Amino acid sequence: MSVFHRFANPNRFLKLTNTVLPWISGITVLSLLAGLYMAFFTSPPDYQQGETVRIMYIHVPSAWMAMFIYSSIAFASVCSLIWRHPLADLAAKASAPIGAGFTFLALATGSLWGKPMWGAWWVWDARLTSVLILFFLYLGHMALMNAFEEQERGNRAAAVLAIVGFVNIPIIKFSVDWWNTLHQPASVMRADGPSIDPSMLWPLLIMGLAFKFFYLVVVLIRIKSELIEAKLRKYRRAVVDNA
Amino acid sequence: MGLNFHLAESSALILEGPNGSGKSSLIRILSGLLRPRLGSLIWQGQDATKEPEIFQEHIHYIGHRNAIKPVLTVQENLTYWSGRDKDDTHLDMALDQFNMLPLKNTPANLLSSGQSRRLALSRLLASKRKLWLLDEPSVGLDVASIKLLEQAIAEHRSTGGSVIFATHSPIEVEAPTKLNLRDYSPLYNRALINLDDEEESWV
Amino acid sequence: MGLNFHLAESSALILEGPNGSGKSSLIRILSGLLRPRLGSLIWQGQDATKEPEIFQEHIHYIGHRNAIKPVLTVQENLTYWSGRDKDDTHLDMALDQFNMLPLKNTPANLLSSGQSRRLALSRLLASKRKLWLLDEPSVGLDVASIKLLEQAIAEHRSTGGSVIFATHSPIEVEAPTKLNLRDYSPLYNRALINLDDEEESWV
Amino acid sequence: MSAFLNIVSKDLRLALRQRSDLTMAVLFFILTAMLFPFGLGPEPNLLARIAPGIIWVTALLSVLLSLERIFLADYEDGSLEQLVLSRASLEIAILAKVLAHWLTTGLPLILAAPLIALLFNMDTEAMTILLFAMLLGTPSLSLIGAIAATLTLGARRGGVLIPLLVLPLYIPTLIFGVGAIDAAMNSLEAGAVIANARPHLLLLGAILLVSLLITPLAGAAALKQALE
Amino acid sequence: MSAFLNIVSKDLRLALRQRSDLTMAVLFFILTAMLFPFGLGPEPNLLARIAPGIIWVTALLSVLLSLERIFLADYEDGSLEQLVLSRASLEIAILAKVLAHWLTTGLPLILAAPLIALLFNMDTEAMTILLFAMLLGTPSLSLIGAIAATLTLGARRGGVLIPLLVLPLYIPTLIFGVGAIDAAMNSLEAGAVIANARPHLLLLGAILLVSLLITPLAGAAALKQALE
Amino acid sequence: MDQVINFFSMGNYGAYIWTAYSLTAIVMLSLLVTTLHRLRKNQAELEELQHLRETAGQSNNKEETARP
Ligand code: HEM
Ligand SMILES: Nc1ncnc2c1ncn2[C@@H]1O[C@H](COP(=O)(O)OP(=O)(O)OP(=O)(O)O)[C@@H](O)[C@H]1O
Ligand SMILES: Nc1ncnc2c1ncn2[C@@H]1O[C@H](COP(=O)(O)OP(=O)(O)OP(=O)(O)O)[C@@H](O)[C@H]1O
Ligand SMILES: [Mg+2]
Ligand SMILES: [Mg+2]
Repeated sequence: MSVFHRFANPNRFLKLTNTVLPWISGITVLSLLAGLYMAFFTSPPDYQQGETVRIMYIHVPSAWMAMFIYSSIAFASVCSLIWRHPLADLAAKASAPIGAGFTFLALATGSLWGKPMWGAWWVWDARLTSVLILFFLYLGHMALMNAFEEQERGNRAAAVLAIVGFVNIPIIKFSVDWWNTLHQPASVMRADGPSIDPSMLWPLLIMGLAFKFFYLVVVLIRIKSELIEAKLRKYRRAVVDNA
Repeated sequence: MGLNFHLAESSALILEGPNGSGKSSLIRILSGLLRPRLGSLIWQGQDATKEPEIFQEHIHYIGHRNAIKPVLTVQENLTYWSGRDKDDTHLDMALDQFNMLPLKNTPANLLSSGQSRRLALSRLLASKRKLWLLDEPSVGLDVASIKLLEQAIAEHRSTGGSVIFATHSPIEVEAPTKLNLRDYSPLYNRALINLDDEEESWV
Repeated sequence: MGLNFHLAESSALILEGPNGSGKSSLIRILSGLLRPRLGSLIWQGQDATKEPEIFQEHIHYIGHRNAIKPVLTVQENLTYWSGRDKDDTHLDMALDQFNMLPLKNTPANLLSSGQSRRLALSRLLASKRKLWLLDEPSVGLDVASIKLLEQAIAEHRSTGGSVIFATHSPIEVEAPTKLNLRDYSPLYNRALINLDDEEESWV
Repeated sequence: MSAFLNIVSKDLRLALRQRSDLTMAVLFFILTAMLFPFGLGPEPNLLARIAPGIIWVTALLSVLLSLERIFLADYEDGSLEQLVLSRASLEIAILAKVLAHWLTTGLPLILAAPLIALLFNMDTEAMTILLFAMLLGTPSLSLIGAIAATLTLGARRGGVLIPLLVLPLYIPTLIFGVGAIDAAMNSLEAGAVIANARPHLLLLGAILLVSLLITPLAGAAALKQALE
Repeated sequence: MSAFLNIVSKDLRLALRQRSDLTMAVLFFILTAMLFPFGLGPEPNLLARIAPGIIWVTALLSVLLSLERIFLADYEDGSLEQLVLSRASLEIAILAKVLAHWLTTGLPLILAAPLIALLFNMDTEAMTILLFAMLLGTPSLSLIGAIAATLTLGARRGGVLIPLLVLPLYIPTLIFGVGAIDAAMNSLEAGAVIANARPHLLLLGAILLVSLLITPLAGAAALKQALE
Repeated sequence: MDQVINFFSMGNYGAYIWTAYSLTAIVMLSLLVTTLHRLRKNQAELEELQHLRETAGQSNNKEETARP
């Protein structure tokens, strides 16, 4: 409780943000450059999939981010509903569009990979389907958040939705194990350690890192922006009341 | 037995009577929303019982419900019904008369009950009609707002308009005609009970 | 600066203040429907701000809207909310107190506004709660019905009940405590504007 | 318990009084299902093959269109405030309202389903499984839909939001509902029908249990906010 | 003519203001169309085979659900009376309102159709014919629907009545709309695609012409009655 | 030159790979750009309002002391 409320102070949060932002921006740029270089020049083509394997270095991190961001939103929603913590609402609100963007990327790059590999842009298997559902959940979350005159009400409603929709995340993760699908089973994040070659694993991990820091940068800026907007709303109200 | 009345220009008719005596029903008949079972309605010499359209463009009816869309702001609500342009100064003047100008950009779902009622009333000024039909206009208004309403009615009458309203709490207007409906209602006048639905009206 | 009050048994608190001064908001906070931004609510020694459930079974709230289903009859509407059996004599007594017994089997969509309000009020008597929270209970009532309401309140207090109500028109009760909210509302008291949302309440 | 029955019976009485509520879902179901033979051509094999999917999708849409009314009227006329303040626990009240909704939409759909199944040349065994699957599945539709209905109360575009929120959540029910019937239709021996359909039916049951748990909690949270 | 444009532009502005009207039909179209693969299983051949039927039925339902609002709001707030009383001919006014309706529902549907076609593995030629067929067919849907919308104004259960009245009248459009695409998909040589689809497209055109003639007349008569 | 062409053709899968990468670039960049744009706009507006408030606040205070 007290830990939470220390960060509830928006000014403290802003100060913290301003100090870390340059650092994480730097990490993002560096890891992105390194990852791209390795993806294109040091990693070999796959013996089965040929050059198309290079799509993996953006497809898989996007898919990870899609699930990670949704989970973060669900966590923030729990905080928001139980502790009514304003920062949790802001974080959820700021994250949703980024998550939707990455989900879209996972879908689009997956399609672009699927056409040469499976011969179809789209197949209706469990993994693909559940990611599509995730995309709609993001859209619903964003729509619900903005559907009310009072921001607070939108935040709460969206929080409930995010928690209910969290059921989908394990389904995405384990769909490849529970149903037989065309899609590849997990080869990095599995209980017995990664099963892919280091020459491909490293660029993949570095790109994953880059995407995660990119998310951090954008989400922090968005929260900052939201904080200012909240202040603006209050001022505008006061101006109107003064009139 | 029947109920018979006539309304001149610039006049005010107050309908009184206990709950259920038929004030609202009479107002709805006058507005053409209900059709009388018996009796007829004459508007400027024309029989308007069957075709309420011929005078509906001259009246403005405000009933118990405020017909406010909660998702629109105060200003949008007013614009929507007045048929005027959004920037028309008439709208601001109408809001100002009922002291709603500061709330112009507030979403209507945040309004208090009295504020909603004032918004409904400010429509009267935004669309200038000859005859106002008001059903308990002062419900929920505080003392100051009732004064504003009385002012608005006085001004309306000074420009040749008329007003008919039903009310339980006093609204002061100059030289009103009063009509107590208790005696015309089967609920309160037992003599009427066997006469089957004699709710009637001539204007 | 804050608003602070305490309510004893058998007492009556009247909330006054102009439109938008926060009477309805305060009543909703007291009923637990709204949560206060600041301040707390103490019910019989327990802090009930976070868990309104612990006292909600002792209060009865009647807001601006009557919560009446138009397709059900008067009796069916009352039965539903009282949680009593259809043939319970309490229901008839409750209806009788507000002179609604003759309309028992009328579909609620035919009720006049005052009759609907009386139906809503008769719920107070059908389910016996300790604290009544009434938001403008007399809206739409004729003079006789306001008397009935005053009687009902007096009886309720004589059996140890309390009542808090907001009103613009006078309702006479014995030895009321009055609270004018004008001074606590940012809309009317400019000093409050810069204090950021200080809507508050302690019971 | 009595509060529960009280709410159910009142909602049922309301629905019976304004019968349009009762007929709308069923009528929409039947009419829409009948469009498909026109759209797909009259090949009996094709129709029988896709019948389960069509019936489920159509049932889902019919339920979807009736979701808004579960809470909207109560919200607008102030009954919801009374419900929240009444002694009955809000969770129970929500379950009661959902039950009433199911009795007035889900149940009629199940009763109408054999008619549609006949039209699509489904055989009797598949039809039995269809009925079982719907019996297990339609309550979940009402339950999940109720969450969306509470979340969108007072929203600027409530009517549009509901499909967006609800359809993604309906997909698992749809998949297993159809799966059960497909499994039944594809089993060669008569005895295997139930054995084949069973895992799907069990999953439908699991969804029902989960939504029975989640709906009251999520719904109660959402309703309280809607009134703030 | 200026009265016509006036009505069209006013209706469009209203639709844009409350965007829900605009997005509702399209969103419903996309979401519903996507339900079918879940319901029917993922066989690409089956999906491609039934794609035209699914797309047309779904489009038809989306239009159906938006019919009520063509006249209802205007009826309830009294604008319709003003319209009848205004100098503009009522027939023209009806056509203008139908055009506005088509621009806000039919056109977005056509724009969204290629996306759905892709998901169903339709090939490019069939897709072109689909777009042509929808371009000819969806205006008829709006026109025919407008008659039902005027007829049910003020009816106690207007919302329920509309599907009942309108779906039978939509069936010819549905049949020829699907027929055109089926013909295109079944033509073996590339050159024959258009030749094969042509009779169906011509029939769609004929339906459009007939409904262009009938709707203003029937609609005007119905509107005048509704206001009595 | 050949090497460059080879690189860009990606074993004939160039179209897929480059579309995937450019789509990713577009989405991520537009997320960043819209975010920064909104921040700038809000900051500017905040400064303006704060300025307004300061001047208005002073006159307001005077009014208050003048109140009976
Ligand atoms: C639209 C289509 C696709 C979607 C929605 C999709 C979705 C996903 C998701 C959500 C993950 C993360 C799984 C996890 O972390 O457990 C993933 C990983 C992966 N996907 Fe896809 N995918 C698609 C198409 C493809 C295609 C066509 C291929 C290659 C033939 C592919 C190859 C992979 C690989 C190799 C992984 C990494 C698995 C791991 O190492 O954990 N995906 N995909
Ligand atoms: N269609 C109808 N058929 C028969 N009686 C009706 C009908 N509609 C309303 N009533 C009855 O007519 C009476 C008059 O109702 P009305 O609403 O006009 O009263 P009112 O004078 O406005 O009362 P209030 O002061 O409470 O608003 C009521 O008793 C009502 O029950
Ligand atoms: N969620 C909210 N956020 C900010 N202001 C609000 C909110 N809800 C209501 N208000 C404002 O609070 C004020 C108090 O409203 P309230 O309904 O309590 O007034 P009231 O005293 O009951 O007035 P009336 O006599 O008209 O019923 C109004 O000005 C309203 O605009
Ligand atoms: Mg009345
Ligand atoms: Mg109030």
